[in-house]
Amino acid sequence: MRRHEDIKFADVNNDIVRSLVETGPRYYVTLAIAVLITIACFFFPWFYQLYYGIGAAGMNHPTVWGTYLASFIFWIGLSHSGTLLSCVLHITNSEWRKAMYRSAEAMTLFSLMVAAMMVMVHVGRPWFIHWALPYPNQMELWPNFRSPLMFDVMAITTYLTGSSIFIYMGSIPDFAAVRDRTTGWRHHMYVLLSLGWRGTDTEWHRLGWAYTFLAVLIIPLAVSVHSIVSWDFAMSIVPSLHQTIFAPYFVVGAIYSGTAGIVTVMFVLRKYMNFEHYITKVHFDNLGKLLLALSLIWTYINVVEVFTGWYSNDSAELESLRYKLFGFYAPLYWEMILFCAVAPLLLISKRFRTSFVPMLILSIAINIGMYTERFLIVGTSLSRQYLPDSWGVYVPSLVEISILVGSIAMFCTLFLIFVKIFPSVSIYEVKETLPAPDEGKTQWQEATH
Amino acid sequence: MGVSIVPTLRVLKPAAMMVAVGFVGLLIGYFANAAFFPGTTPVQPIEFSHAVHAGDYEIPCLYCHTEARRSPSAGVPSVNKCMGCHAIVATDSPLIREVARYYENNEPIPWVKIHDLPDFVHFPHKRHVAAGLECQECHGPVETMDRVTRMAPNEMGQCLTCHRDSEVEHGIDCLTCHK
Amino acid sequence: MSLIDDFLARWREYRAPGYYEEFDYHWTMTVDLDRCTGCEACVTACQAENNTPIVGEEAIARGRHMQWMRIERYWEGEYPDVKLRAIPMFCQHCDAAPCETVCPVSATYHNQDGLNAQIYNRCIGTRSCAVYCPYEVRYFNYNNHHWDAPLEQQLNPDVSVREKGVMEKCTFCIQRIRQAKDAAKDDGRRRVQDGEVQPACVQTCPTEALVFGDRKDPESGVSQMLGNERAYTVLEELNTDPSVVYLKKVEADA
Amino acid sequence: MPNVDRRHFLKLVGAGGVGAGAGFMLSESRKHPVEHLVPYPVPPEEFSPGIATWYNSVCSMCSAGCGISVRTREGRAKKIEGNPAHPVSQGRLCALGQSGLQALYNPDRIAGPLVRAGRRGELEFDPTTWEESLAELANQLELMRTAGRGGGVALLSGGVRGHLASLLELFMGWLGSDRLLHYDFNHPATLYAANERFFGESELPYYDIENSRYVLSFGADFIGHWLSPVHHGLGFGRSRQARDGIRGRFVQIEPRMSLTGAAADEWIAASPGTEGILALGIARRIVDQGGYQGEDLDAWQAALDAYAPESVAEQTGVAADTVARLADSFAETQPGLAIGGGATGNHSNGVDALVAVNALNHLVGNIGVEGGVIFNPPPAFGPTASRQASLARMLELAEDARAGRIELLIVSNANPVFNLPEAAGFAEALAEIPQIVSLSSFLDETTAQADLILPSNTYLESWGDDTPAPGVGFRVGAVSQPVVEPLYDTRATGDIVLELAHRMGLDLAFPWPNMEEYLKYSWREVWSSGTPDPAIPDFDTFWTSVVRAGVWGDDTRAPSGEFAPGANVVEGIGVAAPEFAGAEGEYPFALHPYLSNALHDGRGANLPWMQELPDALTGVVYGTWVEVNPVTAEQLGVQEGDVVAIESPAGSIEAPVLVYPAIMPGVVAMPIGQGHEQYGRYAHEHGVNPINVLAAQTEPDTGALAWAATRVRLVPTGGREDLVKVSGEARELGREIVQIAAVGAGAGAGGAANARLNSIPITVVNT
Repeated sequence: MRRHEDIKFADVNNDIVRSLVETGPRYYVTLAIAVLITIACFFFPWFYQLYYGIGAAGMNHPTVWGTYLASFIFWIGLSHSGTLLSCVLHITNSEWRKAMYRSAEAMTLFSLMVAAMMVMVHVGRPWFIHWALPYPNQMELWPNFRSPLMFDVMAITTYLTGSSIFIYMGSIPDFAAVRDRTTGWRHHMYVLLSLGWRGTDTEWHRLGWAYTFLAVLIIPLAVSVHSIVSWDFAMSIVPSLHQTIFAPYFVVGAIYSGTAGIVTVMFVLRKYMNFEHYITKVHFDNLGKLLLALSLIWTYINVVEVFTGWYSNDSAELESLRYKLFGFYAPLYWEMILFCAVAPLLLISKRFRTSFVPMLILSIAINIGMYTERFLIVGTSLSRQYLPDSWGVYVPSLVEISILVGSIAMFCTLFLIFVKIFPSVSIYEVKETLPAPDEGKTQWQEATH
Repeated sequence: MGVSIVPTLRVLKPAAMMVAVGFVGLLIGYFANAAFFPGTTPVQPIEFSHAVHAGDYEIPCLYCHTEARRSPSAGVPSVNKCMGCHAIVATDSPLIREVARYYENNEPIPWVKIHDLPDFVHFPHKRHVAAGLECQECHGPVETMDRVTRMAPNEMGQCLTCHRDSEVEHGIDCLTCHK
Repeated sequence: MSLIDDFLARWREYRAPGYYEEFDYHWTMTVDLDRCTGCEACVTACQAENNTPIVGEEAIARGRHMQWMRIERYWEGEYPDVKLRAIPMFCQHCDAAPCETVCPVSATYHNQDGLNAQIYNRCIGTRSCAVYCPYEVRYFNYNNHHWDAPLEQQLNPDVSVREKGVMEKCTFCIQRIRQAKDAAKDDGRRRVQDGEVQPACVQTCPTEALVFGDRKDPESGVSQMLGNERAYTVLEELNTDPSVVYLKKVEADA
Repeated sequence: MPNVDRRHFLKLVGAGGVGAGAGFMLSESRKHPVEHLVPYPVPPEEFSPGIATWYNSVCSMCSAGCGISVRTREGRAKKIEGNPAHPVSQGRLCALGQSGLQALYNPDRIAGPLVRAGRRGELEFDPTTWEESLAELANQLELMRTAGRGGGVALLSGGVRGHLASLLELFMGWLGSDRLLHYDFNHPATLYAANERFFGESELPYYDIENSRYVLSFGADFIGHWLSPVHHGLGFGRSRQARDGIRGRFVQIEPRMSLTGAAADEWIAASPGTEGILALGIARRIVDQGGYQGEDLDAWQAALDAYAPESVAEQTGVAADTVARLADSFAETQPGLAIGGGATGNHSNGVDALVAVNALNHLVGNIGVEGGVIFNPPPAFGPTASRQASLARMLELAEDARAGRIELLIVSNANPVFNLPEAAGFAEALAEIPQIVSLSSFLDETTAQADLILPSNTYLESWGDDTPAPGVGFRVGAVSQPVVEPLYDTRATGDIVLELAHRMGLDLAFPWPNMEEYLKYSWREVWSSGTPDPAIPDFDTFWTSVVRAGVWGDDTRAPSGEFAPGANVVEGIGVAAPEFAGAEGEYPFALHPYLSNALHDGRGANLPWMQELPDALTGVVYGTWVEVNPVTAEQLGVQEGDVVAIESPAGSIEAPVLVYPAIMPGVVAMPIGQGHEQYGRYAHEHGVNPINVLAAQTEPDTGALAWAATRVRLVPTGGREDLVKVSGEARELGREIVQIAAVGAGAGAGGAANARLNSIPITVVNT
């Protein structure tokens, strides 16, 4: 097996173009399974729900929000680390970012798309969803700009646009590189995608400038997106949701689950796209450190939340807290604490951080825990509000669970298509980390040894 | 091979043309349907001519559609009302004989509704008649039509425009019209 | 320039509390808890008037009852010193309604009559208003509802039958208010007089616990009730400024 | 285009075609479906599409006789409200009354005459015609009548009053049968008997709750389903908060807190069946304290001698000082009112207990005064004698049936198979009757046994009249008119009876073509009995105005003056210890059945609104449950939703437990109303019928079913059945949702406001 420093520039091009062009039956089988699951578990139940009404899901009075919204926050959260992390690392010149950022950004994009689908699934009459967009009309009817949901529409649209431009712009040189090595329809496609990139100094200069500019722009945007998502909840007066800590809570949670998501994706890419020598222990080590830090912040905020409820001495807040800790959903709460606060403490060990399979298991566990967190935000608080006579219990229906599974499959489908169109490891930026043909060792090597 | 986009465009041209032609077809189909099968001029069970009654003979609208003055719904005249005149007038006409047949059988005439508002709209004819609106402002020049056709879409924009222009009190409050 | 001025003017208007500097009417209901027995005549009156669906046993078991008006029951104490306290709960038509701010399409808003309006055919069903409502009085149509023939012949033609995916709630019987205004105009009056309009629940309440009217009319029955020292609003600490005012239950020191 | 080849051209044509087709369909999908405007060929008078018409009528959902106004639009009934002019309802109406619309528009109504095809009870019926079935039935009746076997005809109806009752009486009289029975589970037979004995009045008195300052209720759920709940509700509200500085105080004495108990200021649990003893304990205290100064004081002292505080406390489980406190405050607060009913009246000592309650009113001078008991004048019209059937009378009927003395049974809107205990053996007795004819609108349990079903109209499609019982202290008559055309091929009960009479050749005795004419004929008498009014010159004007108003009568209560019970009445006062079916050792719990708030005695079970109306005290819908005290539940080791068998000497049923905080530990309560085997899609297969485990125990004086006198034991079955509830947690947790004020705070301020709001303008239009 080659070591990272042995890779030649030509190898990079070859490896990555190979990942696009050479497609084995294993890929097709995987893609077919993903597509089938998407159709069977996402679209069929959804169409049934469109026909029957939201009643196909388990929501009720008073828990009118359910897993669809939890999934929405989850996917938005998962979207966070990609572009945000990529931007932060780009600005701070972290070399280790370069092999992984492309797929991380793709993750952002696709989880945002899936999140947008979850909105469609969530609303009662998705065929009128365009009413939430501000467009001029004869009636002078506008959406309600005071609504946090409206902020959401704006923030997510902006974030999706920003992220799409960011990933696309970063890929242009790679498209050009691939364009020059492919034939047939692929060539034509990359001709269009590469926008006539020639690799002149001016082009590189402008790309670098624009790329950094966008990176700076996207960081506050990303932070704002999840802050705004949190406002959907925090701006309500539901006990245990109406809290000032919600914005940072959501942002940290988002980055946390997103980073864990990156670990999962890295593992899969490394294993199945043969990128072993691009995605190395270094990445896992660094991501592991990041995860540990995030898990500690996340735990801290959770503790703060408990104390906020406890110190409020308010019947409604206290009951919400009691219900979350010891009520019907308590097993889920403690599962979340185990997966997201206790288990990540293993990351203190470097040996753990640099072992691939344990990292994969942990990253998946964290995301299960984080999904649970989102579910609990919706489930525990809405079922225990101000009027005890209106308390209720919400249990997701089969349709909801199926759509959750289907949404994961949809994400996988999108990702599988992505890896065959986009060079999933940045060709030009990886080259920057390699020893130039005639020069000595790079920064990268210094950092790793 | 190269940077040039021209070969690619050449490849794409047939597909692009198909999309373009398909889209043009869509527009033609959409508007052709609206133009040739508008559904705004349905055939009525009896070829009643408003042009004759309201136009030539200048019978006021509210003579037959009396309810418009006092009820939310304008109502269509009962067969009884038709026979009020046609027991004497034009009794030989084949159309009138048909009306008379309905009357003798004590059957209602199943008129086809032309101006149909959705069920969630509250539109009181009474208020609009009381405000001095001419029927024609919404229904078009019915007195010139042999077979009545819907001239305006009777959609929300039309209501709002009028309510704004004529400064109806709270005229653009949703609850004024939506029930 | 005028465009910007116009925009700013509208913005200020928009930001004003309750959107309105001054209400035209300010419909208000008072509920005297010392009179209320919890007999639920109001619940059926509301259901009959407003085409509220019959949802079936299974739906209720799943927590999907739809009656706009419900009686909440709270037990106090233990046997034998036990008391039941009942309180009718329905849309409070808050002047600072949390539900109104959250609807992304403004399907729910405050109108000039102090009503918390719900426009069914504008609703896209995000259900966020129900989350934001602390009184839990918004009911969602989880599916289309069916009336076994000929039960549908009873449906009130003045009220829409709501379709799946739409939120609904108490309207203070807007159709009756509309009708009263219409009758007033027929009489050449601009304003509805006190007592001319009563929502179905108020109309039927056997103990006359409910009073409805215009708070802006100082002579109205409801204004007199508001002056009662027992008047309070539920969940006052949330500052929602409800238009439904309860009169405290009187309990003797038995 | 030079470079378009044939192949490509075809592709383009294809694309264009698909696009055009899609566009066409898109446009098509946006079109409105065709709707029709169908005017009346000849419109009815005063009809205007889009404008509601109100018709006044009388509610028949229970026996209170509230006046109603029905809103109709385009010939369909839309809403029932109380008739503001009617002194009983005064514009108000209860939940059950309002859902009368769902009886009218019930999908399970019988749409036309049916004749039995299969075996009895197999529900196989063939449609038949009115002509045929009436001819046959009339023929049969005429044969029986002429052969002198008319006595073999029995007519069993629900609670009917007014001229329909007179007509039935007349008809049965002509047949020569005295087997005309009205059976109503909720009929207060013991109250009638107690009033007859104590007051010498055959009519129920008017209980003036509105003007009372202290209401002491023994088991009477007067806001629930006792006598006239809507009117009592009005009284309750006005007594509470309509008088400046005066707030009526309500004390409820019953083993299980009812709706009235929940609304009362004080709820006192007395052991089941001992309420009368408690009343006498209170009476004794009043007499001892010198609260009674009548001439017959000695007689009273003698009669009450046995009810010393300690022994009363021991028997009733109510502390002696509570008895004293109740007595003192009842005597002090004038005017006050003691009323008794419900389980108190339907026990083995029911009549005695209610007499004891009446005695309380007498002792403190509350009879014939405002705010007390006011006697009613006799009804303006109606049958000559009460035909209300007690359990004993029904058992007699069953015995007659078994002995073959009944050849033909006509059942009209009564459901004894459901409403009598299984132990009464009525269902088996029905099998012995050769022919059963049902005039019911619905296929209930009794109608299911019928050989011929002649479905009657609902009350909203029929002519009728009514005299409310209890009245309101003055004469009231009300006319009920059809508000819609009959929906199906059904006929009004009165019209069926008249038609039968005509076909039997009794035209001379029954000269009226239909019920409407019969009413008009009868009301002439009512008209001539009144004081002449120059504004009403002739009968037609009178009739039109009565039909429009829906009600006729006086409007002031005449003071009834002094009252003194006879010496033998005072002597006879005394309440024995209650007797239960079932020994206490074997059956530790007294079963307390009660009428469900929504379903009444089961008649409301086919109305979906009523099925979905949460129980007023528990929030449960669609089911039967058994209420137990929390302590009892703990002892039995059961929780809410655990299914237990309720076993009595007469039978056993299973129902889930509901832990109810306001019930005595030795008592279990169950709502009546569910457990239908027939009666349509909404009624059947929900819950169980607790009437089935009642022993056929009667109150000895009246023979009424003592439905509160059965003991049961609870045996956990280990099963679970989650109750369908709309309520979550039933504790406030200190959130101050229902806030409490001290007595005296803000009293009375709303009275004027409400008085003004009472009169809404209603257009009353004649048909």
